[in-house]
Amino acid sequence: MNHTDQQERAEGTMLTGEQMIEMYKWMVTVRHFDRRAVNLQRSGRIGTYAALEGQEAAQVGCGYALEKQDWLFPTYREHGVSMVHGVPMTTVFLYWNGRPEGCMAPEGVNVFPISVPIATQLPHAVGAAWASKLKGENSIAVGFVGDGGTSEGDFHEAMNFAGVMKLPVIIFCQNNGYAISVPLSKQTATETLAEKAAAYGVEGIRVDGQDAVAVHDAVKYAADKARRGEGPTFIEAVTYRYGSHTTADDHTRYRDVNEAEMWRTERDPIDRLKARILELGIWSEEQDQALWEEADKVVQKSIEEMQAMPPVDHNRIFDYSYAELPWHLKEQREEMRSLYGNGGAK
Amino acid sequence: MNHTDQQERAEGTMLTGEQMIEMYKWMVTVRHFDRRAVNLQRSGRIGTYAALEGQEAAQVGCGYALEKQDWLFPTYREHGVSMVHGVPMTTVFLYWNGRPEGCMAPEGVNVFPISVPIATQLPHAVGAAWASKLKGENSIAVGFVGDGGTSEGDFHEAMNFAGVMKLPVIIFCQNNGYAISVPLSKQTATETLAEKAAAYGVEGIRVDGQDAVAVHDAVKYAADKARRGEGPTFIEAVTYRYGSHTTADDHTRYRDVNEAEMWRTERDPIDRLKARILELGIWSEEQDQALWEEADKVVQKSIEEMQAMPPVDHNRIFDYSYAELPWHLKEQREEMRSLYGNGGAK
Amino acid sequence: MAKMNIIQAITDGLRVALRDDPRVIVLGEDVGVNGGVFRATEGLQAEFGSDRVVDTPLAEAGIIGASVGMAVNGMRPVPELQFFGFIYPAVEQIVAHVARVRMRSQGRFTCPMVIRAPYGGGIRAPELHGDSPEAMFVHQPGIKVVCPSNPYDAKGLLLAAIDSPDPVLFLEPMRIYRAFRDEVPEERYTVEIGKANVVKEGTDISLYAWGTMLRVSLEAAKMAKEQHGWDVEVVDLRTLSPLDRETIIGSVQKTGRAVVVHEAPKTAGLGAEIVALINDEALLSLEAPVGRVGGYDAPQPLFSLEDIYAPDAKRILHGIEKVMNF
Amino acid sequence: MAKMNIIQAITDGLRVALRDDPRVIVLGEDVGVNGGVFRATEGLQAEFGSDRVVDTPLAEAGIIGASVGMAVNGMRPVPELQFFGFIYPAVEQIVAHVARVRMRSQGRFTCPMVIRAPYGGGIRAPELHGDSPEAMFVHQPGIKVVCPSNPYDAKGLLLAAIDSPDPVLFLEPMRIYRAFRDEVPEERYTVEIGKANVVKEGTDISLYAWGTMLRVSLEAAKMAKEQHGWDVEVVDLRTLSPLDRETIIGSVQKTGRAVVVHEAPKTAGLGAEIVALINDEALLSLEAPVGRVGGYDAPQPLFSLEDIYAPDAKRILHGIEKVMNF
Ligand SMILES: Cc1ncc(C[n+]2csc(CCOP(=O)(O)OP(=O)(O)O)c2C)c(N)n1
Ligand SMILES: Cc1ncc(C[n+]2csc(CCOP(=O)(O)OP(=O)(O)O)c2C)c(N)n1
Ligand SMILES: [Mg+2]
Ligand SMILES: [Mg+2]
Repeated sequence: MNHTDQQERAEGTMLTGEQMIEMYKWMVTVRHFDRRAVNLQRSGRIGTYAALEGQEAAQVGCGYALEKQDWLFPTYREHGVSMVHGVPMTTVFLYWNGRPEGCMAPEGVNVFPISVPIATQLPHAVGAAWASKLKGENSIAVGFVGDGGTSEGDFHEAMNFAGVMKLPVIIFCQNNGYAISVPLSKQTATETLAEKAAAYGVEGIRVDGQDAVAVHDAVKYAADKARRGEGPTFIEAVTYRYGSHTTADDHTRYRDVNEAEMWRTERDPIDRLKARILELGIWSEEQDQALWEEADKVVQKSIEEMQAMPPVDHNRIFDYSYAELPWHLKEQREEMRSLYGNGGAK
Repeated sequence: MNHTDQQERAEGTMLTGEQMIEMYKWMVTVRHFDRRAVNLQRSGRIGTYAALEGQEAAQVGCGYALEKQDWLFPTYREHGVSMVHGVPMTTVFLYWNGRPEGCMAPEGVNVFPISVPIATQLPHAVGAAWASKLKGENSIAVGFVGDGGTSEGDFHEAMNFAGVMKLPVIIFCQNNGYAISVPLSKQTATETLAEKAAAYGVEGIRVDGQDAVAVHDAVKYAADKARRGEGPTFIEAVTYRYGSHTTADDHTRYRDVNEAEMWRTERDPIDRLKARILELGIWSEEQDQALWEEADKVVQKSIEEMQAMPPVDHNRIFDYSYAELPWHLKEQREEMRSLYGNGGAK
Repeated sequence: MAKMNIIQAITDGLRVALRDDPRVIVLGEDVGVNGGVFRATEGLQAEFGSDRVVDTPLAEAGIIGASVGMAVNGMRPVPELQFFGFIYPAVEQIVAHVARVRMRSQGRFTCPMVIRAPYGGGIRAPELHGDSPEAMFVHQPGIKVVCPSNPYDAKGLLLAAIDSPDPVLFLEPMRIYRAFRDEVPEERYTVEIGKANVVKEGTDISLYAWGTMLRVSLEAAKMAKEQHGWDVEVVDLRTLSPLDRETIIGSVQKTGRAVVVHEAPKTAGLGAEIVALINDEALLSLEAPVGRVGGYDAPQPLFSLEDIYAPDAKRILHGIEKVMNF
Repeated sequence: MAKMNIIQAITDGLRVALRDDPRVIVLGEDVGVNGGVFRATEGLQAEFGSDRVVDTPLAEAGIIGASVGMAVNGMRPVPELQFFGFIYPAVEQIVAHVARVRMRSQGRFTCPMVIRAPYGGGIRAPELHGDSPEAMFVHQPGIKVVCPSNPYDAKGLLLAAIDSPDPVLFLEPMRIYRAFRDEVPEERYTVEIGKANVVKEGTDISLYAWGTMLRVSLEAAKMAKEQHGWDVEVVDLRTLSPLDRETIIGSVQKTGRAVVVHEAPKTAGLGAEIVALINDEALLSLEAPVGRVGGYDAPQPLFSLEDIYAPDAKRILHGIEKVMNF
């Protein structure tokens, strides 16, 4: 129990070379998506966007270790892991375009709508895992949180429930060192976040979040353990976001630019995995260039899909408030239609 | 840092024999108070009451280690520590009699009104300590919580703030093994509560809560440390409540009666301190008998004081809602007076 | 048919739900071994096992949040909050999540769950045990709020709530948990959510109440008859959200006068919404301003003052008199 | 006098408070180095030091709870909640403690503090950033609620709030943080809490609004004049709790008709209380039901729908027309 060091535990990896390549492809796609999203925001075609650049290994490594039936409870930054788990890229774009369709994972893809209020979805992950356990299903749940989110009461209550009930859940924390402008040192008096797990009788693992393989292996270990009925795991993936918290702030106000530069040049997760697969002789620079071009096409196609969407259907404000609309909502919907039309409703 | 064992740390005690006797006297008084309160509830003369019998050492030991200027943020069970800190017994009786006067500590006695919602007053203790620090005052703050209360989000947020800001605060936890009917094993997956402190970079101390001297020394150590500016301490005092959670429940529904019996006969805090002072030759059976008689008088006098109170002043509903009553409250107060009179208002 | 009080009817309703639907799970502080602090879950853990009737850690946000996850993943959780006044730590979970799962996911996920909470003052409990913040939840779209005033409705509304595809806040009038018994069918039945009940017909003035205040209102109605010869119509709202407009408006259209009664502070309480609804729909029927008899706009006091704080028959009668003598 | 927008007026108010009163401490998420996500606290940490302008951990209950302890122990904390929609985790602290310290301790302790929160929708932010749960806090006795609609009131109300011996919830209309500038005195001044402001006199109908909705209401008033020749009186409530009865009732007594506008869902919103207040005090003056133009009774949607969700001038005009044509 408690605060094992991932590097010590696993020599090598559970992954095949092919799998590493697949992860690598995801990471490149996610990075490309992310950069395009930032640009779309700059040109006013989507709203405020939370970039993840720098955190691709943490997200893809995590998503790649999960099974189709598993449940995800993401924050606003989990585009990477959500896409790996089956949320279409266009859905993600739609979310940041303020479209309600952006909250809908496809049928069969168990990804909960993004939770904006920090840490509040962690108890949901715990509850979903609890339900899986009660139903005797083979699915586990993963709740996402940032370093800042560990200060919230909901983090505590979720971790404690998970520990007491020994549930098949992973609380996956991307420690990128900052909660908007607040550095970790003002967030907690502990050195690491993984050590907090002990307070709940939960195993805590700290992993290099820039190493996709290490992240994958940690999550796979935790997932297998959860599926065996051996309870929850807290994983701290140490990472960094290269840019600002979202497109609405300016990280140079509160971070040393050299720090970001250091991470980008010395600890880039894509460079790192690329070096590994090149070294293994299973990847080439030609393939790499083709991959970036392919990613560009994929993202471009998705953007076009987003832009080709009909105008938002105004009725969506009402139609899912309740299973059946009560009288006052029916009347308000009528009034809305008479004033503003139906938007893009068919 | 972290989870030191009090017994190992201190040989002997910081207390003089005289001080031990003073503590002992408090414990006897508190126990007597408690038993009378339970009886008063049974005969319908006060409302639901939360008995503390069994926890006298934890409470008196704690209260005795504090200074006059210190701040207390008690729960519904802290009658013992509150009285030691200067809240008149009659005030405590009035609280359980549902009287608003029961929430008022005398001027100069920094005891916050009892907080019924669990753990919610712990952030207050943190804030009060923060204010003391900012003002450069020599006072510290103590927040109280039970074993069950450690599961609440507010416990977490308070501990974390205390750790990050290195505040002169003690979070004093009486682990009596149960939160109403829920045993510790269903409350947390950890063995102890003290070990949770590490998750906040806070020193955690586990102490035998039946040993008033040990409790005192632990609290004194933490208080001195806090006053020196060396930050917060979490103290787990392992104790037991002999009776039910309050007079409204029946502990035999959820606890083994033998367990309570064992604590009562083998780990009674009053027996224990008595044995110690008898052994030291500074106390006699005659003194002991006189003490119980004296306690009886003190409590009896206080009960009479409570009963001699004029009927409750109805205006108290309104008069402290705001510094100055807004119009609607003035009107409502008028209406109340016209319907029900003024109660015991002068 | 068996005679049951409200608490027994609730226990019976929970038993039926646990028996008929394997997705139902009861959870909360002290609901298991102890059977709840009011004995609402008495015997259920023994009957259905500790997987289905679960003692949780002391953490309201955790209880409600975990219930959200369970509901989304196919269960029908019935969490208990020990008292309505302890719902505050769970407000975030309820208003940001429970009420919004269906909307946020545009129907992809749903959150059918029933949050039970003993509600209202009057049992000489310590502070916050007697708070009545129902207006908070009536204001929040996406969650329904019901409150029975008698054993029959208690079981019927509870089963309707557990069957409901929407989340429901189920408020239990604790002051009258054991006040009286009624005939309650032993089999499954439901009382429709969204329907008020005219419990006493009358022609002079409409009295709207729910939960504990219903019987106090009936008492005031009786006094109004005796002292003034006024014939008071008493409407038990039963569902606080969504309101039963038809019944509420129908009554005041008939009587031309109305008073709303609740324990919560008057300002911005549910009474204000009912006044506003009458303003919207029946202003021209009104012969006098609609009266509101609420708790005072001061925090719920310690119990020596709670009888003066909450409306009693005398104060309700006074409210009726003001409207009748307008 | 300087020209300032609302955000500058708030920063200026905070600066004056920090300068004049050593007990004042500003705390919250990102308020220090970063100067707040809206730059409301820009430059204050540099000027007053990190002991007085403090970046806290990410924990709303902790922030408000710690502020309670500070206030009780002699400070004047001014905590910031990053958005009003993130107040939910702190509801327990606010309604059970902040609002009740004075009452619970019967005056022995007080809790003077000002909780600041950017409020309302309209900035294309993600979910919950645009929630408007003010009614929750108006319903809670013991805490005052204010909301300026212009730079002058912003600074004046903020300084009055910080001076107030009672806790105050200070709502900042973020959509118009930078929408316009007004003359704002550089020295200390206060705007009295509890006083509404008739910003445009009129004779045909009274429009009650606050914060962001004030200017939208003025626009609707202009349209009403242009399109129908109606002379609309527009009242800026400024203080939401306690309400300024005199001004509210005075206006409707004059005009005989009224509409309340807010962004929050209509049902059980603050509009209901204003309708009820008018019912209480001016029913006989009414020539038509008081209209309510609110957000819809559905959760605040993602931003592609927020312009349709919140009242705009067109919808307010529609509300005015319904009342005028009654
Ligand atoms: C309850 C709540 N409070 C405040 C916010 C505003 N907010 C959004 S992101 C953020 C910082 C989160 O930091 P962290 O948890 O480290 O995650 P990161 O953004 O770094 O991934 C804050 C304060 C929020 N969304 N929810
Ligand atoms: C927020 C909140 N939830 C629930 C309750 C009801 N309640 C009162 S005491 C109690 C158990 C507390 O147990 P513990 O913290 O161990 O303290 P103890 O009573 O044993 O001293 C509960 C659940 C409450 N007072 N506050
Ligand atoms: Mg972070
Ligand atoms: Mg306990």
